[in-house]
Amino acid sequence: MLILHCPCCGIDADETELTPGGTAHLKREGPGSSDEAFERYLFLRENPRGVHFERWRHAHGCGKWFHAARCTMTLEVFGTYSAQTHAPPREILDRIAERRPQERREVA
Amino acid sequence: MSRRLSQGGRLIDRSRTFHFTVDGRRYGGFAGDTLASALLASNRTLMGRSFKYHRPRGVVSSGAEEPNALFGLGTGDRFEPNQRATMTELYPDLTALSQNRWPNLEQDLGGLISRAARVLPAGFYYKTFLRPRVFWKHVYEPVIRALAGLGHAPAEKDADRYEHFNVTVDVLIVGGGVAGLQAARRAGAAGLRVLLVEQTAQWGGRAPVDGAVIEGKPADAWITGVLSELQSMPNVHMRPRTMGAGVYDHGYALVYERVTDHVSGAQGPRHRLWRVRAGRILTTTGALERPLSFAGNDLPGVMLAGAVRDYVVNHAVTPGERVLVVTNNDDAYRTALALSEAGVTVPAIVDARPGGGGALAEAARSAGLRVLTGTAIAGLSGKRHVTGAALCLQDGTGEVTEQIACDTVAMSGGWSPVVHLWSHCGGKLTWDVDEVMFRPDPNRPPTGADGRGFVEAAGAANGYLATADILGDADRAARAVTEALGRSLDDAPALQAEREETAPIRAVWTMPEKAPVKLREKMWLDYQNDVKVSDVALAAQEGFESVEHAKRYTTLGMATDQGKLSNINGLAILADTLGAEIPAVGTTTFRPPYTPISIGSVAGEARGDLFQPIRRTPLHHLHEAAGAVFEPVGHWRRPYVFPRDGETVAQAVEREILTVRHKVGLLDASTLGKIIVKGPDAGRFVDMIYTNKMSTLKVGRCRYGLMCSENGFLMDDGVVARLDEQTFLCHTTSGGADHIHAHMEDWLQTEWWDWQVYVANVTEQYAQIAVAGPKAREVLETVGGMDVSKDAMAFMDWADGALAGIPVRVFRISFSGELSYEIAVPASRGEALWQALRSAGETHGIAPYGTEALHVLRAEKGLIMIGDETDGTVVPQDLGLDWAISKKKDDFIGMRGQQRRELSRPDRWKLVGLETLSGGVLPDGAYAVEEGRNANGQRNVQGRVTSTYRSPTLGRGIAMGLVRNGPDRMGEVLDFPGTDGVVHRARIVSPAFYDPEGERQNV
Amino acid sequence: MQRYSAFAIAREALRHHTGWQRAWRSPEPKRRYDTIIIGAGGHGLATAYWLGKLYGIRDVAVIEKGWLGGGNTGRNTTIIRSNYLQDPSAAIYEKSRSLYETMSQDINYNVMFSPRGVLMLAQTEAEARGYRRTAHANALQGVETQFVSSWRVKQLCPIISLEGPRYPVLGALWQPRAGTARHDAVAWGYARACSDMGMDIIQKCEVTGIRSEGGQVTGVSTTRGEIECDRLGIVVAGHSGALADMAGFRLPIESVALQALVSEPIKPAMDVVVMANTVHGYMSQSDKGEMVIGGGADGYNNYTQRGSFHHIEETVRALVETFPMISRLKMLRQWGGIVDMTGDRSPIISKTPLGNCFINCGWGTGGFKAVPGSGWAMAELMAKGQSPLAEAFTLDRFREGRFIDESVAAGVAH
Amino acid sequence: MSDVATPLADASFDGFVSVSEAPRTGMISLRGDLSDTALREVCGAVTGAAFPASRGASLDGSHGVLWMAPDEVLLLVAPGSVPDSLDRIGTALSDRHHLAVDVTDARALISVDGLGVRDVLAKLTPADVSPGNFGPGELRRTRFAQVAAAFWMPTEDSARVICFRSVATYVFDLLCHAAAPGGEVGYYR
Repeated sequence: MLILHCPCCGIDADETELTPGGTAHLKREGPGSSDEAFERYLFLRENPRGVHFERWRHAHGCGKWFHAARCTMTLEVFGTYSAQTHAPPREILDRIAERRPQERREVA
Repeated sequence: MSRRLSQGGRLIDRSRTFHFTVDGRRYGGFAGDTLASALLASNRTLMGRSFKYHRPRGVVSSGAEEPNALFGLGTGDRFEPNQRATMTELYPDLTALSQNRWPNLEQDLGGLISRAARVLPAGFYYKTFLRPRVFWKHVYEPVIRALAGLGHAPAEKDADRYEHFNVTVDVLIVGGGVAGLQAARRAGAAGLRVLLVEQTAQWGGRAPVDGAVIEGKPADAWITGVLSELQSMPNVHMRPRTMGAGVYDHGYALVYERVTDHVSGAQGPRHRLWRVRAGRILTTTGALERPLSFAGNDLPGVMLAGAVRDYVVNHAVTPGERVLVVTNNDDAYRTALALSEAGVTVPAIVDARPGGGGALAEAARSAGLRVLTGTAIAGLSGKRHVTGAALCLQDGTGEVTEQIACDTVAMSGGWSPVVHLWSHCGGKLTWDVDEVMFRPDPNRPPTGADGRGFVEAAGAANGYLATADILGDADRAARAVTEALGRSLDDAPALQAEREETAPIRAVWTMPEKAPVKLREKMWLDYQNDVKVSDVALAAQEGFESVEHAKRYTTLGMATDQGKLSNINGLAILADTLGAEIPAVGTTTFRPPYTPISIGSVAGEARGDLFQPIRRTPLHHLHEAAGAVFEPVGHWRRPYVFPRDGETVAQAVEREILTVRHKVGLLDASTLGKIIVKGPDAGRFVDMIYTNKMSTLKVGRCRYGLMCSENGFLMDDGVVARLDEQTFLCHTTSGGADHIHAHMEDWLQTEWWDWQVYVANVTEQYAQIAVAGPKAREVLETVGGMDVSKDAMAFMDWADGALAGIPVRVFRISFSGELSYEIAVPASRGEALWQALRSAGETHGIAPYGTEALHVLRAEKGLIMIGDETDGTVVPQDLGLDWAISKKKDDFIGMRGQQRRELSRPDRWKLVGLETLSGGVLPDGAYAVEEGRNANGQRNVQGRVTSTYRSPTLGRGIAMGLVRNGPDRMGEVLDFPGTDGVVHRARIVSPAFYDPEGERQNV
Repeated sequence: MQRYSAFAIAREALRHHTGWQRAWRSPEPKRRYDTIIIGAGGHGLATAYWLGKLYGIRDVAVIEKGWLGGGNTGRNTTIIRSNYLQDPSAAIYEKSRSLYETMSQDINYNVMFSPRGVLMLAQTEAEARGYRRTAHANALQGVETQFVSSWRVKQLCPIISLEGPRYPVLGALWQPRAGTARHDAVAWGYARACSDMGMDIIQKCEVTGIRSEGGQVTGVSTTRGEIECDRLGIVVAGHSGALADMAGFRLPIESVALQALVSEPIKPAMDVVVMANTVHGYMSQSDKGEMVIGGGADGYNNYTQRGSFHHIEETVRALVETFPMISRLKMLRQWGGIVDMTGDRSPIISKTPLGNCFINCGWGTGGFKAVPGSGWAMAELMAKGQSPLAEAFTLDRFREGRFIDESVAAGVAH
Repeated sequence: MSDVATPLADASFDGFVSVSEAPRTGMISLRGDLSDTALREVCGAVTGAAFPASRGASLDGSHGVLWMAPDEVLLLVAPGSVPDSLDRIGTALSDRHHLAVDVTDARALISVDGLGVRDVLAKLTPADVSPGNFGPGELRRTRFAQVAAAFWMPTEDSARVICFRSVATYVFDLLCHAAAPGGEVGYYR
């Protein structure tokens, strides 16, 4: 049972207040994009065994979307942050690097 | 015989006698007894039958680990199978039934199976019952199933109620023994929010029974003191009869409170399942004693030494007159001493250790007890109960050295820390060779959201068995937890507790060490599932070397006690057989719950009316009064039809349809989603959300729009009204409102967050009533208050106003093909308007209609219905809705998806109307076949029915369907085989069956 | 191989069962094999079995990171059915179901296939329509199902409550020849049969790399050394992403936790499998007498094999409503498994960008029922380069939008 | 008005705490820039209550401002004054991007009163309702069993619960089940 801090309203939200939204920082591909690019956008996922940047909505709370950096092997949470970003913020990446020096990370 | 002792019993109240019934026989016991102690006190030692061989079983333990003494408790709608007698507090008129026997516990025919035990080794069923094939289903399996299982299934609906309770605490302490009490005391003093739970009704655990002396006081006195201290702390909560059931990620724990199990006929919930969110979890869950593996160790009369001590000290019950004690460690000597103090004969203490025990052994000798060292049990005599034991040398192969008469054997194979909760979330264990136990590995705890360990084990649960060490470890753990939570703990002097010098335990996995297979076949590891030492050895021999394989092959540890008694012994045997070290073999995974919890408590309050929310429209009560038949639509309840006296549902539906076609009908459309989209960028936004060009919609007008998923498939549809330059009102399907609202918020918050748009879901603010039929306008004019004439309000116009003095918004839209107005009114005024419309329409024969009539009406018009014509794989182009897909826009959600090869294929299945040649109704969901079969031998198909009804308006069956290249094949006849063998033939026609020009709605 | 039979047991009993041989050898890996299958779960072992049986390819190693059958094969709720809507699904699941019928005899190992029948309850009008449609499709697909009345449902499963205050049972899709089997036995029986054909089953051997040259796999690096091969099959469920990574391609897959639980054993109370998809729960009674219960999956990426308890609560409340008598039973044990969800929730049995490397994954919540059929199709694909059963389940279908979507018939849960 | 129907028809229940439908209250959902003084002022003007901080419930009797989200507040006003309030908001914020809608009839408002109110809430919501973490002056949006709900505490031993109108009966029944005699938990003393 996850407990994630909602950066929008400041609540430590129980998982039952949240709705998961899948991988974060996907770049939308619209008309004109190649079949490969569109497939990557809709289907191909990193599905990492490690840190996953993902979307959550505080659906039974303030209703806002936010992002979380979470390890899929231990469920350790490296932080939550604004959904209005195209890439994880520096301090999150630093925290991951500090706690998981061995973790390989290509950053969008 | 087992009996009640004339004095003593720290837990029982001899002044309160309770009567209870087992298998129809009446017994008596005292307040404070458990069902097990009361039965023992009444010399009833046969308490169950084993699972596989139906062997006679007596109670072996005094606690949660009991595998044998299981009963069906209660009767009727309060009957519950598989209740542990050891955990069942006695209450007046308790009724119990023994299990897994026929005709009765004493003479169980199933018992004959044990005679064939020789040919029923581990996994025998994988090797036989192979032929003839049909026999498995019809002969073997039914017999096996009938013999398996334990208690009987409850027959009635549960009469009790259950509930959940959510708490957030700093530290959850599981286990109310001295370690838990001391840790709670320290953590409480540090100001932490503490929840301390204990699965039994008593605090203090084993210390009082073991005669511990703390701070110079007897344990009981010390405990009383600590309890009052804890009760005075407002930040400490204590719950007896409450078990830590499971530990989950991020500090979540399930705690199971048995609120009224111990009282008969109490009001209030039976069980309360606590959902605890804890900063840290401290397990002071104690340790469980291990049986010893010697031949015949499953006979009634063979018990754990600690359990024997419990019954003597707690309940003043002795399980026998001559109790032989057998052990590999010092603790069992306490049992011998307790027995002899109680005046029970202990013929001998059989100690497998050549050197024997420490101070306690000395005490035993000086109490005149006979101690045999380096000795073991070679076998027991007795059929239904122990009558005697044959002794041998532990280091030998079992040559009998002596016979001793006894009616009870108290055994101790050492103690195993209860590490379940530590392990549930991934905490690792380490094997302690000296103490012969798995204990929590402090370096590999389960980790939480912060990446640090969130479970701490203390006391016996952490591998400490001496009271002084236990209390010291509790202090340590309390400090560790407190500091982990960022608090500090002032130093307190370590507690003093008496400690006797002990001799080390000896690892004894079989008695004797070199026992031949003949003896090993009689050594039970898992009492309930009848798994023996020889079975585990067989598994290893056949290559089931991983502990998981061995467990699953032999069923060791898979009984209702989940291996609490058998796991360590079993894997020691496995390691021994494989010539491996115990840690190399490892343990099986511990899974929640610690002991079984009622399924009712997991469901909590969610049953009957509270099973799931029912969403009611503002007009619900009127529909109920009108005798509507309701249909679930998501969580909504919508009137399906309003049958009148003597009408069948079908007749009522026909009447409602004809009413709309010829007179006027009323529909509760309140469930339709209503979402307001407002802002400078609102037009731009709706252009992305809809396939249509919505930004060009004029204020005061309505337009039908389509929404697709990014994949391109049609997701939802509805009418959009433009309220003002910056504001759109988007109607969605009934099921779609919440989903579409979330969909819009998603795009606005996470993709186009710089766009200035706000959305609000106002679905429930309004009751929405459709007035449809040729007389609709007259009805509204009778009600009065607005000009609803054709000139004032043309088709697809909307206007604000008042009807019958009630503020309304009227949309001139139609889903029936008739002249129709949809009226939105504040929910609190919905009933008033509905009544006003009904009375105004009486002269016109107005009547309410339900969803089924609605569906037929739209089908007669060839209008699609989301969920009927669409199923998540259909694009708007398939439905001939190309007109609703803007060619001017360079992007909308779903546009790119629709450009993919499969979705833009020319030969996709497309929407058509279908008319049976017979005039009858096509079967729902039927497929149109074509010649030949595919590579997998399946019949080729070219289309399917999506909606099919009998049209009362047209007097015949009509259907809509998707057919390959359908629109280009008008007039063609297709075959639709039904599941009844009949082939239905239907002609492809236009889906607009009725009033194709739409003249009726445009008057 | 030592034949199993009642007679064999009686014979061994005379010598106290000391004469039983290992069910499968556990050899050291050779330097090279004709074919390597990564993953000794049900699907991997079935693939190896059919490679040997149908195509005489027996120079095969099945490499397993942990213990054979230790993944989802040993964690699922053992339901076997083939009442699927879409042609490709119905084809492979029906093939699988029919292979289950004779599996015990084929491999001389009792996998306890019990064709007790599966009921999928229709509890809303939409669901009833979906199942009527499925029944029509099944009739043309050669799958024996029928849409039965609620009266018949009660007859087949007396403990069911037809009158939920929410979702009265309107009828059900009934597949009489569907059922359950003993999951561990399927893996053990196949392993024994493969070992008997001379194949090497190598447990506790983790693949650390996949070596390739010019678009062809040449071998794998493992914790027990380098092993060469001419053909590679990746059949590793939850580890597919990692293996695909090693082979240099990405999968349309996300891994989530799916949970199940069992009650304490009770005497026989239900003789069919019941699935209630509207409320997300399904239940059957094992031969031991436990009620075996499963439900919906978590919605977030997870490899811990632990799920969120509120999903257990949702499942249990649904089943208490459907079977009121279970309220007073006790939950004995709950556990989780990791399932691979593809973009359309249907599996992948496909060639890969590497010419001689094939992958079988993405079974989501439905893998166990497919084991023999999946192995059959995978073996055919690896041996012949194409398989009618596998044809639709290619890796590139997502790019083209060629989905195999079963959720449309509400038959979502497994 | 006699023909105005409230979601629960003034239902009430007496358990170890009492549960009853609260008097009809006008509700306006307002979305906009909450840091904007004009917005804060008009909120004060129509409710007579101060503007709350994040997650705050600022009330003056039965009127007030509830902080719902970083860009949303819920205004509680007299039922009759909703149209006028909407006009005043519209005027005050005419040149600003905002959205104000009447949600009076979209919601139900339930009172829970008596000692043990926190125990009753804790049976239904995962939120931490312990005194140190939540109390008068705060608003919590969360879930009650299976539906969305929000609540605040006018006093130490009373709470107001807001939910959607369509599930008013469900939430009311939940509260009754939780408050039923014999269900006392005695956790929050």
